[in-house]
Amino acid sequence: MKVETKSRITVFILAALVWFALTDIKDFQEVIAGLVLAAVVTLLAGKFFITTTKQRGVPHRIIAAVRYFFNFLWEMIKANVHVAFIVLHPMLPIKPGIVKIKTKLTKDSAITILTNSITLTPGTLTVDINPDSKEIYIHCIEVHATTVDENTQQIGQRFEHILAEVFE
Amino acid sequence: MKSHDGMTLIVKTVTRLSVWLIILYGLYIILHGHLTPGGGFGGGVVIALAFLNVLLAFGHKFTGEWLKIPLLEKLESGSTLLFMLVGLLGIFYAGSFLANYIIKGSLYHLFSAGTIPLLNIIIGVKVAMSLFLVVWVMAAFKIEEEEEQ
Amino acid sequence: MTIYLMCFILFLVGFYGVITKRDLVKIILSLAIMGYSTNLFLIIFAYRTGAHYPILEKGTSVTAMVDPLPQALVLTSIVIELGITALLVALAVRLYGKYKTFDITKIRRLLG
Amino acid sequence: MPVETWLTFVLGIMIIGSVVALELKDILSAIIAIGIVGLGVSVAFLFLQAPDLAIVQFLFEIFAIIILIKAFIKKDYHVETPSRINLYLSGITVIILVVIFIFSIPIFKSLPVFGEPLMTTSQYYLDNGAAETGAANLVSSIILDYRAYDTLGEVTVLFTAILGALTVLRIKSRTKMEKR
Repeated sequence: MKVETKSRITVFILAALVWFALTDIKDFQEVIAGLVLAAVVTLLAGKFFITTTKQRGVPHRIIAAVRYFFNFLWEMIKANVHVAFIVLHPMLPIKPGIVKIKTKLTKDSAITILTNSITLTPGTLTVDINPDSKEIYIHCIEVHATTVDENTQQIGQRFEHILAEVFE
Repeated sequence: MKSHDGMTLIVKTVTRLSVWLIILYGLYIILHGHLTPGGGFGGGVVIALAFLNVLLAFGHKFTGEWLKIPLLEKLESGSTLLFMLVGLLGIFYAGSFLANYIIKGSLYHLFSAGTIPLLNIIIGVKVAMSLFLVVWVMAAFKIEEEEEQ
Repeated sequence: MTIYLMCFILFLVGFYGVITKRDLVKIILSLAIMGYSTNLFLIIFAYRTGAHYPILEKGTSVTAMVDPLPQALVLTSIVIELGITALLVALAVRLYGKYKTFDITKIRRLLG
Repeated sequence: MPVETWLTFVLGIMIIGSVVALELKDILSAIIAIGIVGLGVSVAFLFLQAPDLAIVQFLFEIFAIIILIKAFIKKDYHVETPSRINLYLSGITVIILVVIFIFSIPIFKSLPVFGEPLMTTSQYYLDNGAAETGAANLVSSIILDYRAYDTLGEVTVLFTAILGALTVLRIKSRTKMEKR
C-alpha cells in the first residue's frame, strides 16, 4: 500500500471517530454528515498525516508507547526533585549553559517527541534544532559534561531507545 | 534559512499532525450553526486559521501547491453568487426573495431549518476563502519586496 | 448608566487617537477601538437582567431571553470591521512601500 | 456578584488597554495591547449572554492580530517625538473631548436603564422564531431568515473590502513597471 493512501485512510477513520465523539451517535443524520465531512477532511488534508513507513507492527508500537509514557513520567519526577533541590539549596548551585547533542532518530515525529520531552522535563529546554545534521541545542540548568557524546549520553539517551521502537 | 521557507521541524510536524483536526472542528461549527453557538462566520475563521497555520509553518511555496489558489479565488467570488441564487430560488418556490422554502424538519435535529444550514455553509466558505486570500496575498507581496532588495 | 458612560469613554479614546495620532498604524488601531466600543454598546443596550441566551435547548423551556436582534446586527458588524481592517492594512503596507514611512504628515508633504 | 460589577471591571481594563495601545512607542506592544481590548469585548459578550458573538469576536480578534503583526512587524518602525505644537493640540483635543463627555451625560440618562430593554420587535422573533424557521439558535434564524437581506448586503461589503485589499496589494507600482 502506498503511504499516501494509508495516511488518507487513517485520517478518515480518525475524523469519523472525532465526529462521533462530538455529536450524538444515535442520530442517523449526524452519522451521515460525519461520514461526508470525514471524506471532505480526508480529501483536503489527508496526505500529511503519515509520510514515512514504519518497520514494526502496530501492537508492538502501542506497547512501546505505553512504556515510553511511564518512562517519561519517571524521568519527569526525577528531574522535578532535582530542580526542587537546586532551588531550595541555600547556595543555589546552578551552572547554566547551552549544550549540543546528537540524535540517532530519523523520523520527524520521533525527533519532535524527543525535543518536546526534553523541554517538558524541568531543567532542560530545547532551543534550536538542525534537521540536516540531527543536532539539537539544549539549554541546561546544570551542565556536567563538555563533549557532545557525554551530553548525548546524559540527556538524549534516556528517551531515545524507546522512541526508536515506537517510531522507527 | 530564509524567512518565507517556514519554521523549524517541530512546528512543521505538529502542524502536519493537527491540521485535519482544526478543519474538522471548523466544519462542525459551520454545520451546527442553527443548533449551537457558532455558524458560518465563526467556522469560516477557524478554517482560515487552519490554512494560515500551514502557511506559517510550511511556507509560501508548499501551501500554493497544496491549496490551488486560483480555485480558492473562484470559490470566493462564486459563493456570493451562490448566496444570491439560493435567494432567487426563494422567489419561485415561496414567493419572496430569500424565503425559507425547504422543508423545516423537526427542531434540534441536524437536517432542519430549511435554507439556514445551506446559507451557513455558503457564508463559511466565503469567509474562510476571503480571509485566507488576504494573508496569502500579503505574504506574496512581502516576498516580492524582499526579492527586490 | 455607569456602563453606558464607560463604553462612551472607550469610544472617545478611539476618537482621540483618530484625531491626534499621525501614525497610520495607530490610526488603524483607534478605528478598531471605536468599532469595539460601538458593538459592545449595542449588546449592553440589549441585555435583560436575569435572562437566558437566545438559543433553545432540548428539554428546557425558558421564558425570558436576551434581545437577539442587536446580536444579529453586531455579528455582521464584526465581520465587516475585520474586512475594513484588512483593507486599511493593505493600504498602509502599500503606502509604506512607496514613501518608506507611516507618518501621514510626511506622506502629505511628499505628495506635494 | 451582579453583571454590572463584572462589566465595569472588564471595561476598566479595556479602557486602560486602549490608552496603552495608543501611547506605546513599540509597535508589537501596541498590537498586543489592542488584543487586550478585543478579548475584553469577547469576555463582556459572554457576561451579556451572547455566546455566538463571543466566539466570533474571539476568532476575528486573533485573525486581526495575526494580520497586523504579519503586515507591520518587520518594518523599521520608529516614532518621532511629537513637537510642542502637537502636544498643545493633543491637550486641546482632550479638553474638548472631556467637554463633549460632560454634555453627553444627560443623553445617556434618557436611555432605558441597563437590564430593561424595550424589545418591541424582537419579542415577536423570540415567540415565533423556532416555530417559523425551525432553527434552535434564534440569532442564526434572524441573520439567515428574517433578515437574510442584511446578510446578503454584509457579504457584498466583505467581498468588496477583500477585493479592494487584494487589488491594492497586487497592483504593480509605476516605477517597478518601468524598471522591467
